[in-house]
Amino acid sequence: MHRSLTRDEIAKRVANDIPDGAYVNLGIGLPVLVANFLPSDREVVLQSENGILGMGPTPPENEIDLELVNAGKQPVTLVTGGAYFHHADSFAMMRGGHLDIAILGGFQVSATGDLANWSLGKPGVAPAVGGAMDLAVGAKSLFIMMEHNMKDGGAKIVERCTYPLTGIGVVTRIYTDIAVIDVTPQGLLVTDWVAGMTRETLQSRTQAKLAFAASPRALN
Amino acid sequence: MHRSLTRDEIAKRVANDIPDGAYVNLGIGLPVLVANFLPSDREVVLQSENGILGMGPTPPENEIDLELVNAGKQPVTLVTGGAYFHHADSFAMMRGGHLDIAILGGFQVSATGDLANWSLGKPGVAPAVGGAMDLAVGAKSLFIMMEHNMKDGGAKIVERCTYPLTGIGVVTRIYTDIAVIDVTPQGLLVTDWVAGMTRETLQSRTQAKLAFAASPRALN
Amino acid sequence: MINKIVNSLAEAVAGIHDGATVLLSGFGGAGMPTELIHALIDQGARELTVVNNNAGNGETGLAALLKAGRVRKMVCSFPKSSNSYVFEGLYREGKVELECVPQGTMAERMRAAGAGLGGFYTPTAYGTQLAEGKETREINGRQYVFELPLKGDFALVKAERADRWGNLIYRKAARNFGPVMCMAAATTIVQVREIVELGRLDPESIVTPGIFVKRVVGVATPQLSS
Amino acid sequence: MINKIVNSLAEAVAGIHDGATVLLSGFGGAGMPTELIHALIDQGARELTVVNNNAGNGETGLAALLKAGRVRKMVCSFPKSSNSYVFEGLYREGKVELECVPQGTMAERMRAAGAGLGGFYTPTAYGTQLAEGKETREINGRQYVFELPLKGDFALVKAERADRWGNLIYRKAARNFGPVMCMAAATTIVQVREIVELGRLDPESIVTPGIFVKRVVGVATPQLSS
Repeated sequence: MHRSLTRDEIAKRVANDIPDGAYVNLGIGLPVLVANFLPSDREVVLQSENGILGMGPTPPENEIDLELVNAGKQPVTLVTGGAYFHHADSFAMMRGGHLDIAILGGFQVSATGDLANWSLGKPGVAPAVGGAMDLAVGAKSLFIMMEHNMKDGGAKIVERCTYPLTGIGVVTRIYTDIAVIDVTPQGLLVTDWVAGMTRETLQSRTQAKLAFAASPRALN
Repeated sequence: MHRSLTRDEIAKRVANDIPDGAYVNLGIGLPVLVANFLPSDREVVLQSENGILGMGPTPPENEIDLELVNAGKQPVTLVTGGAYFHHADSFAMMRGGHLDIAILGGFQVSATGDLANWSLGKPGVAPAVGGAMDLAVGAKSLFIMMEHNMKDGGAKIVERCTYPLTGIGVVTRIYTDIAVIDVTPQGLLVTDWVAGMTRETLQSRTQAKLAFAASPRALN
Repeated sequence: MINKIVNSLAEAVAGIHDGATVLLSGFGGAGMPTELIHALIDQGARELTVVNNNAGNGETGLAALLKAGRVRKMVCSFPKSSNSYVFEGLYREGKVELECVPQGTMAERMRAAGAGLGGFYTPTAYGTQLAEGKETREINGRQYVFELPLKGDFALVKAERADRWGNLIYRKAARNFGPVMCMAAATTIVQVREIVELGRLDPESIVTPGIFVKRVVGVATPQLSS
Repeated sequence: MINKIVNSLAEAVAGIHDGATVLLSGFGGAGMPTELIHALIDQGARELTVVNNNAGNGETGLAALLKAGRVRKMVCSFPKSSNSYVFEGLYREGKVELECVPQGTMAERMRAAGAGLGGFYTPTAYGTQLAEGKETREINGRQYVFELPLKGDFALVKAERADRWGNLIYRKAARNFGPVMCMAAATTIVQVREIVELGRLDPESIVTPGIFVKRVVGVATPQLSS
């Protein structure tokens, strides 16, 4: 038997992989949790697409400022050393490869690192992409955080995405509740997995073909 | 007999044609003189390509700041209400049509408003264009200030430019020491000329064909 | 004398014509020019193309403009929010058109308009639905999508402080789309919390130089809409 | 902890390789990183492509780098000044190559590199010698020239004040090419008059956020060269 990581545990693991001094953008949803687990001995600078570098935590209720919000329009703060800038500069930062890491949620990731995370392709629903496509192509590394499987058990790590794409060949690494998987030129490589899981089980929950590192680390 | 305007008199005439509130870029050379004659009851905002809006006059010797210079690298000042910005923003301002008037010197202007003012096309001389081509295409109106003729008497207002072009069809109006000439879709139209000059004399000093306004004003 | 200060919101939005493309600053609530939008509703222009990152929330500001039936088309990156039911209803009924543009491409298209460029190649959206039918090009081994400038007839922008020349500074993350929209519109109209004497804004810190601004109106205590 | 401050000019310019493209800030003397250029001469890198608005003056700074024979190619808009005889001599003798780029196109090409764009269309230089051999295109009835991004391996930039995160402010018209060059280079190296504690620069007034800067070195009383 194996257990699955909670959302907070996934976030903690991702946070541990972010090096001191990194410039990072955290997408809406699951990625936002990463901010709560950044090791206190590292300086990690968070960027927000709406023109903030050095985004800090949620303020106490009495210090909320509705002109200082994050990409999800939630109140945030500015850390010492932070700066404000306009949207064209903000997306130049993203698109121009200046961010070390972008962390996004995902609906599907393909064996070649394609990402689908912005639309379920339902007819009649207005398309809404926000900054996802800019982040996907721009950051030096793109980490995807997501549940390994859909609620009905279906695979989210697939040979080819069936949902509308966000970007082609953009994903660097996938963090799920049961594994950490690198996207390599040779395909998907499992580097970490939860204790007690067999390769067969992990593969059976993954549509794309997996390779396994010589000695995968325990994910916990 | 007629007399010719001095350089200062040309500058004064141009200055009088700049309306209150205009945003203006003055090129190196003759155009710089215009700043000395702007009527004191008008607010005209001067732009300098190196990132200044609201450029003021030369400072007294003891207030010279070598980090506050104009396009010709001469010391200038900043007027109340002025602002600094970087080069990409400065040329966005120029190229994007935000300047009301650019005033440049000229080697040649053609009947269709082509301008040659950056190179004599001498072999072996390093080409040097600066911001002339950006200004030529960008400003809402482009005024050219120049002597009507070359030192040897040759025409500078020509059917087709023979010197390397700065821009095609960009000139709005030409100010010389003997005439003011509009570039119109129908060709060159003399609106002002110095007293005592005949149409024949003006045409003889001009290679391109001239038309004359019904009642040209006196230029003085 | 240059004086871009106008005395009323009505004067500020005068002349916006039916069919105009209107750029609206703001990202969610931060930077939304609520009072200018309400003045535009009163002014009556119809068949507008409106550019904003989102498509309104609740029933004030942009949502009110949509509800009043003045918008023919929205250009935005994310027409969804907690309460964007006004837009969603109109969209479902086919009463408003939507052009969904990736957020960075939207900002860059407006910058290109303001900077006098004819268009540019961006890697964003290559190979996705949002680039369908668009020209693509390989440059130095990478794939790009061709994008055209996005120019406004008018921009309605919220800033923090202005002088009579129209120099602007913003406040915190309310800056967002303001500076590029000021550049990208033929007529830029700005509401500010405070109007100060010429010379009071630090020339090193002015974010939008007055050349990009046509009219300024003071709204000391703006209402929040998003 | 992020600390981009280095203790010497030699450390600042370490690693600049032969054949590198080096962006140099400055417009004439204003904003020229004289001390970084002299450190680069001492460092010894050769066969450089150097991007600067001008091509040196007198025999210090960029002119000294040229005179030392380290520059294979200059990219600039205006390689003429009152005393640009070093460059002119090398150019006549065919010892240095020149790419003359209209000033706004030069700034925009670096911005495009910094912003991750593949290229853009500009109306500047259409129909002129400087657009010969370049792709052109008519867009909405106007003629444009296609331009590629101009990326630096390194940028040497002069600013006024920095903190340990590399946030920068500039001074007056010495700002000029600094902000775009910081964006456009893989490794941006900045000399500043003053290094201040983190938090001392106003977040509303920071012109170059630290993300665009790799190394900062203090030079309290810089020498003027152009």
